[in-house]
Amino acid sequence: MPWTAHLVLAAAVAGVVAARPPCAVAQQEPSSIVIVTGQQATLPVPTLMEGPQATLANNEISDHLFLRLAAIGPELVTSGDRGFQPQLARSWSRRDSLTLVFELDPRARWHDGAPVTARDVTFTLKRAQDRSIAPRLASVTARIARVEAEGDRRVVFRFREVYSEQLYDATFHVPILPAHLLDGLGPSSSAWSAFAGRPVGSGPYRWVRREEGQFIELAANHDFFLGRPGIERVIVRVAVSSDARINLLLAGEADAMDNIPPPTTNLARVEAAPSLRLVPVPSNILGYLLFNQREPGHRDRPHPILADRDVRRALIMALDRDLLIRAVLGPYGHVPFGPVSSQLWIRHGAPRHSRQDQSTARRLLAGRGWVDRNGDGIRENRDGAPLSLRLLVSSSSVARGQMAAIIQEQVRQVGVHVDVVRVEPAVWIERRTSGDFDIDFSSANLDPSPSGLAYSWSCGGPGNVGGYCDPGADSLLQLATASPKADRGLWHSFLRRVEENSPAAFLYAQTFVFAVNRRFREVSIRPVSSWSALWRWPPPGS
Amino acid sequence: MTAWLARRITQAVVTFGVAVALMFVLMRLAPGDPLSRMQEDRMMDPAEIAKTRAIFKLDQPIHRQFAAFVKGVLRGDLGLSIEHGLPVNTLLASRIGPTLLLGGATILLNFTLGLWLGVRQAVRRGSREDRTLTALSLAGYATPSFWLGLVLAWLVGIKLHWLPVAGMQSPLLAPDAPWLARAADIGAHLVLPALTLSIVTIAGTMRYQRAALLEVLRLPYIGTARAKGIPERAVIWRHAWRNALFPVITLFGLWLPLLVTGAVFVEMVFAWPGLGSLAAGAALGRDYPLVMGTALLAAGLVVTASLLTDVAYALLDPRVRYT
Amino acid sequence: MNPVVDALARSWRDPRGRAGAIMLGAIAAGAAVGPIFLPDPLAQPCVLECRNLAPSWAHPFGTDDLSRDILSRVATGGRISLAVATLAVGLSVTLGAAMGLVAGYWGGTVDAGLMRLVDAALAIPRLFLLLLVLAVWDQVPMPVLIVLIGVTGWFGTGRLVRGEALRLREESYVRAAEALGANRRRIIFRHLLPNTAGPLLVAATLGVGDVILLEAGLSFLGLGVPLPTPSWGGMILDAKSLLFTAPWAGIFPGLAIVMTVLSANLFGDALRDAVDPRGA
Amino acid sequence: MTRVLDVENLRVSFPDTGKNRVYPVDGVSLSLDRGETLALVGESGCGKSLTSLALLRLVPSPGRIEEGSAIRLGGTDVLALQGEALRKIRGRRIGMIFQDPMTSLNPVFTVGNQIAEGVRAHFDVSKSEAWQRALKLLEEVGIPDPAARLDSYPHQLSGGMRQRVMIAIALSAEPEILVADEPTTALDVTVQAQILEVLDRLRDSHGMAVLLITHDLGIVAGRADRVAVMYAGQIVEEAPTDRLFARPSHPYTQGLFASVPRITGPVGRLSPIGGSVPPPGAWPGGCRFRPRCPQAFEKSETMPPLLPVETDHRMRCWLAENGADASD
Repeated sequence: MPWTAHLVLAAAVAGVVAARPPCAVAQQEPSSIVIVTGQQATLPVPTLMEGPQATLANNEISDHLFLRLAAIGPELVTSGDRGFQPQLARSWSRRDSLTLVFELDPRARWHDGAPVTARDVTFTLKRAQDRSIAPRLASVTARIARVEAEGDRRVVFRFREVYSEQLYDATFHVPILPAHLLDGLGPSSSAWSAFAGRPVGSGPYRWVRREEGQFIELAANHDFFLGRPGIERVIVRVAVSSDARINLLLAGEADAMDNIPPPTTNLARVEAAPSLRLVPVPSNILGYLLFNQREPGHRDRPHPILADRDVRRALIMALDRDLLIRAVLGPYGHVPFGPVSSQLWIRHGAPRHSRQDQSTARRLLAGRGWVDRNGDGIRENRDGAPLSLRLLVSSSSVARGQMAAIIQEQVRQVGVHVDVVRVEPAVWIERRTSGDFDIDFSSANLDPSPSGLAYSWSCGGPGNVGGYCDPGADSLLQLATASPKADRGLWHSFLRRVEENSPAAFLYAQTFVFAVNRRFREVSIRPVSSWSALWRWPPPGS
Repeated sequence: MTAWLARRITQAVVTFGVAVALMFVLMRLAPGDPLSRMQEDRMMDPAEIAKTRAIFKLDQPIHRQFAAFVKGVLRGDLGLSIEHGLPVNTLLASRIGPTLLLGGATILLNFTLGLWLGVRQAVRRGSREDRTLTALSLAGYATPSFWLGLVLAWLVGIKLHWLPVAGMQSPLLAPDAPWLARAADIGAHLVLPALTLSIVTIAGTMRYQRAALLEVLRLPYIGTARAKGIPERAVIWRHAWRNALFPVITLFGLWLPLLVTGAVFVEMVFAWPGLGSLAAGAALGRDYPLVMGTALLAAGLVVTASLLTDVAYALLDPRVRYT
Repeated sequence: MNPVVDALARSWRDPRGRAGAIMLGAIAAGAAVGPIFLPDPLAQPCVLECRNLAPSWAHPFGTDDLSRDILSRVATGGRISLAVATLAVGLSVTLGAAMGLVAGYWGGTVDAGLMRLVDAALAIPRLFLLLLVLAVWDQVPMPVLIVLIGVTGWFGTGRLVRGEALRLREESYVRAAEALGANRRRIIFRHLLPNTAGPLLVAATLGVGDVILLEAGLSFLGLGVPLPTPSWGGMILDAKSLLFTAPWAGIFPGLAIVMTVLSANLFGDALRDAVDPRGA
Repeated sequence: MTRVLDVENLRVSFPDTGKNRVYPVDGVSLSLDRGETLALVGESGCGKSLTSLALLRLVPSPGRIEEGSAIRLGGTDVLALQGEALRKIRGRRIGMIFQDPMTSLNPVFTVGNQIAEGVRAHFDVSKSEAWQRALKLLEEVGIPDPAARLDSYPHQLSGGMRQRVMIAIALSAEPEILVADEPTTALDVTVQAQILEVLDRLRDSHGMAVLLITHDLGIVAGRADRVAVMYAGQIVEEAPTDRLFARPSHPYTQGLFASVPRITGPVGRLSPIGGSVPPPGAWPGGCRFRPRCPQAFEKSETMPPLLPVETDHRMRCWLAENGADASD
């Protein structure tokens, strides 16, 4: 029993020394890339990415493995038939305003060698439109009436109505699955687990392995019909904490990282590393303060303070949104006009946002009877009730937390008291959806299509939790959506109408900042599906 | 002894059951919904919400859910994680190894070094060494683990390039690499997280060991041992330390579970694929099946640790009665 | 003389005790009086131009990433952190000692019952317990926060004390006292309590740091001290991303915690010697 | 007669408040011949236990033995020893029995283990041989069924049995001197007699010198060859036992005798000494017994040296100068 102290120390020291690897720094082979990301891809298989699995991480892995009929072009225009690039479909044409015909590329092959056929497309769309399998896909493809194969290489899509985003709906939502491997499996998702564990696609990369909680490894598909990928191995590494991700990047254990999150100090660290290059990429993130126009707890009553448009406007005027962005996002974000992310094609040509104007804000508030009557610096109404509001913030975001502190201080300067209520994400969502807030610090992940705006900004929109309703704006929205061409002017008049009504203070449209090791010379990162062009990158050093 | 052990094990099982039931209720009482995590970034269609609810039986009353859960547990099936879409069994199985590895390494480091230093401090009580060690260990203790982890990762990983900064294995190392190379790789990844956890927890071990040994060193039988002429080292380690081990055994029992679910920050900072961060994520996302799975595992560990503590007492202290 | 006064007086005579007491007193006084003379801890005088400033005469501890003065934040945060920590630790140590002594000394069903309770409570990760509280309170009032931390914090101490009591009740002097017919209260207070003072004081002094850091974790969940009131734990958490650009934003509240823990420990050590009946 | 132990001017100090130090043992000199029994008598707190600990250099920290003290074991200067050499004298040259058998045995080791450990610390013997000796020692100290007792834990034994085990431990390395610090205080009267009987027997059979430390004059008579009385860190009177019992000379010694109930003497009231031994920091200047002494006079305000009363009989009291002792 008397094991001596020295022995113990010796053992501890020996352990530490032995644990040192023969070569500590990752030995990087020339044609591999390690991408570090924050979320684990769990089920990167089209039509299975439903409900909880509809994550960005799943989408990004899926986009390496599976191809669509066509991809959105660099302009990100979702309306009309022009802005798209061929993928599985070599070309497409219209029979009439309700019918689209796709010609499949005869060179397209699955990873197991089988050719991609029209049957694969009809099989996939059938699954996607089945509400019991994929309710999300079914609802976004609801306007597709029929999908039929004409021979092995031709697919015909019939639509229920005439609208501008037919091609977008036919191609964007569902990458194509191999029918010959899946047809016999039945619809239940558990029968799919073998396939999900080793998915077979038609994309530039094929599946190699997954280490649960650590990484996924993909290898180049040498027979890829659009060209052989330059980089042999793609490893997508998971680190939930952004600190760990940045460390991996700085230590050279990862070559690339998506979206370096605010605060700006993170960016500064990466920028200072000589081996790394920052790549700004437009994002679909929109941050805004949503004003509740209904009283919390009593959805049938107007909000005692915020139902007043002038008060909402005054609050927006009180904010210096440019400062907010510079302080928290640095150069990587701008103040949007209306609910428009930096990825949405309708942002081009939109009017400029209004600037901070504290005197107008004060005048507006005073005009509505909000005056500081007791000298405490906070305004009161005629009954002496203070102009005090609760700002609901999710504790999961550092950036929003910081902005909330600045906002609190900025509105205090015009005599408005704001309590920041920081709650954990699950609680935040529950409060938000049940309308239990005065002001909600929302952060939305918008669709690349502006038609999604109806979800939150139309009277009956399922995501309209603030009780904003303007029939005039709704009809403008309908007009813009139905137009067969990409018509920015129509969209802009809708946005102007929204800004006028001020249902929210639109704070920032974020630009993501990716970091890539400089040994990769030619780098192109696509918005919407960041790494989908990775296969075109030349190998490093070439 | 056998009867005592049997009774003690029965108690353990009861405790386990109570804890699990309690957690089930707690989790359901907490506000928030398992679907909220997904809605955070993305607007969900009502049909999609309804379907997901049905899949995970969230639309049923709580007692039904509990019954289904218990039935599943008895069959050894913990259900499907809502967020990960994988069976909870699979998730736990993939995380338990890394967790035990990190926890084991930390406990080993903590207890070997902590006990040894605590004894040194007690023996040299009041010396400059004692004071310095106290100050250092408390400084380590009061340092937030994520802070220390980040500094260590920066210094050792980024500046010096001695050790990897995060993860458990290098993804570039082929899975069919020689056994030794893979072990060395994992070992290298283990050093920083284990060191961080040890530094922030070692003060506890040292302080308890020091206090306990000081208590014992004043007892007359230490005088007897010295007067016998046995070497001082034997006096300390054989006579005093054996008796000063009891509070430390309790501490050990308390830490075992803590190292399983309590290492959240360190696991995050070092991207260690352990249970702590899995459990935290599950609780925050209200991923009920996964929460219950990790809770089951944690409760099992606590109960086992407590059992082992009692057995260790009984084995080490001849005076404890088996009643 | 009153034994408490006596013990305090004796620890004051001990240089360690005096150093600890002076340091604790200085920290507490700084927290109590400091904010009166310091700038507003919430003011953001110039968000872009004077954030993350290194320590200087104008800002002895520098400024944080919203240009707020860190010295005033540390002082103001100290009020909250110290109050929460001392009260919560006091509560949990008292509870732990009481439960541990009762369980360890009575033994039998009382012990079994209490220990099962402790096991069950310890088996539930604290995070889950705290989530429950979210269900009940919207914005947690400070006294509730304190009670909450105290009540969820005694299990470990209880187990520790119970282990000691279990061992001590076999000691001859306790048995002798029992044989002499001393009643249970006397045995517990005269014989068991003083002899568990060592581990108890360790638990208490370490607990202070624990609670301050726990409070940081709670802020992260939206459960901690309501914003924008600064607290040491919350400041450290916020300063995480500034570690390499403006380290002072975390170092100073961190130092405050270390100093508090250290001085509490010094004082605790001296106090332990002072109350030890076997002391010289 | 061979001198086995010589202690000269032993001073042990402890830090007090500030930089001051106190001297609970303050200039003690004593000696011990082979086979001789010396009783060191005094109230608790007078420094007698500390004196015995000092013999083995076991003064607890932060106490220390002051410069100028001397302890010689035969030819060995104990105060010059370090490390291994110091360890070699503990148990081997001087065996020690402590006061409280309840707490002086390690609760987590068996009796056999604790005795054999003492054997193996000093003799190069195998484990089984050490256990054989342990068994023999248990027999010698009169423990019934010693073979079974080897595997007992201390808490399974009675107080008397434990004290016998303590004696066995003290004798395990066959020391030439046995220091017994209040060996019977914690025991009840019938057991006391048995333990003393064991001690006497072993002293005679092993030819050891014994330093018997006690507050109980009753056990000194007929057992010790000489008696030294200690008060407040000093020896105040020293004489052969019969002479001291016949003529206790120092007022303190007289007080001690007066507080012992005697069967032989006239039945009268016990007259205990008023007050108690003051703590080391509070000793008065001059004769330290002065505040409690019924016979104190002016000269008592200076410290008296040990003055001869008669041959081999000395005391630390100015009354000795008068040639007359206080009993007259």
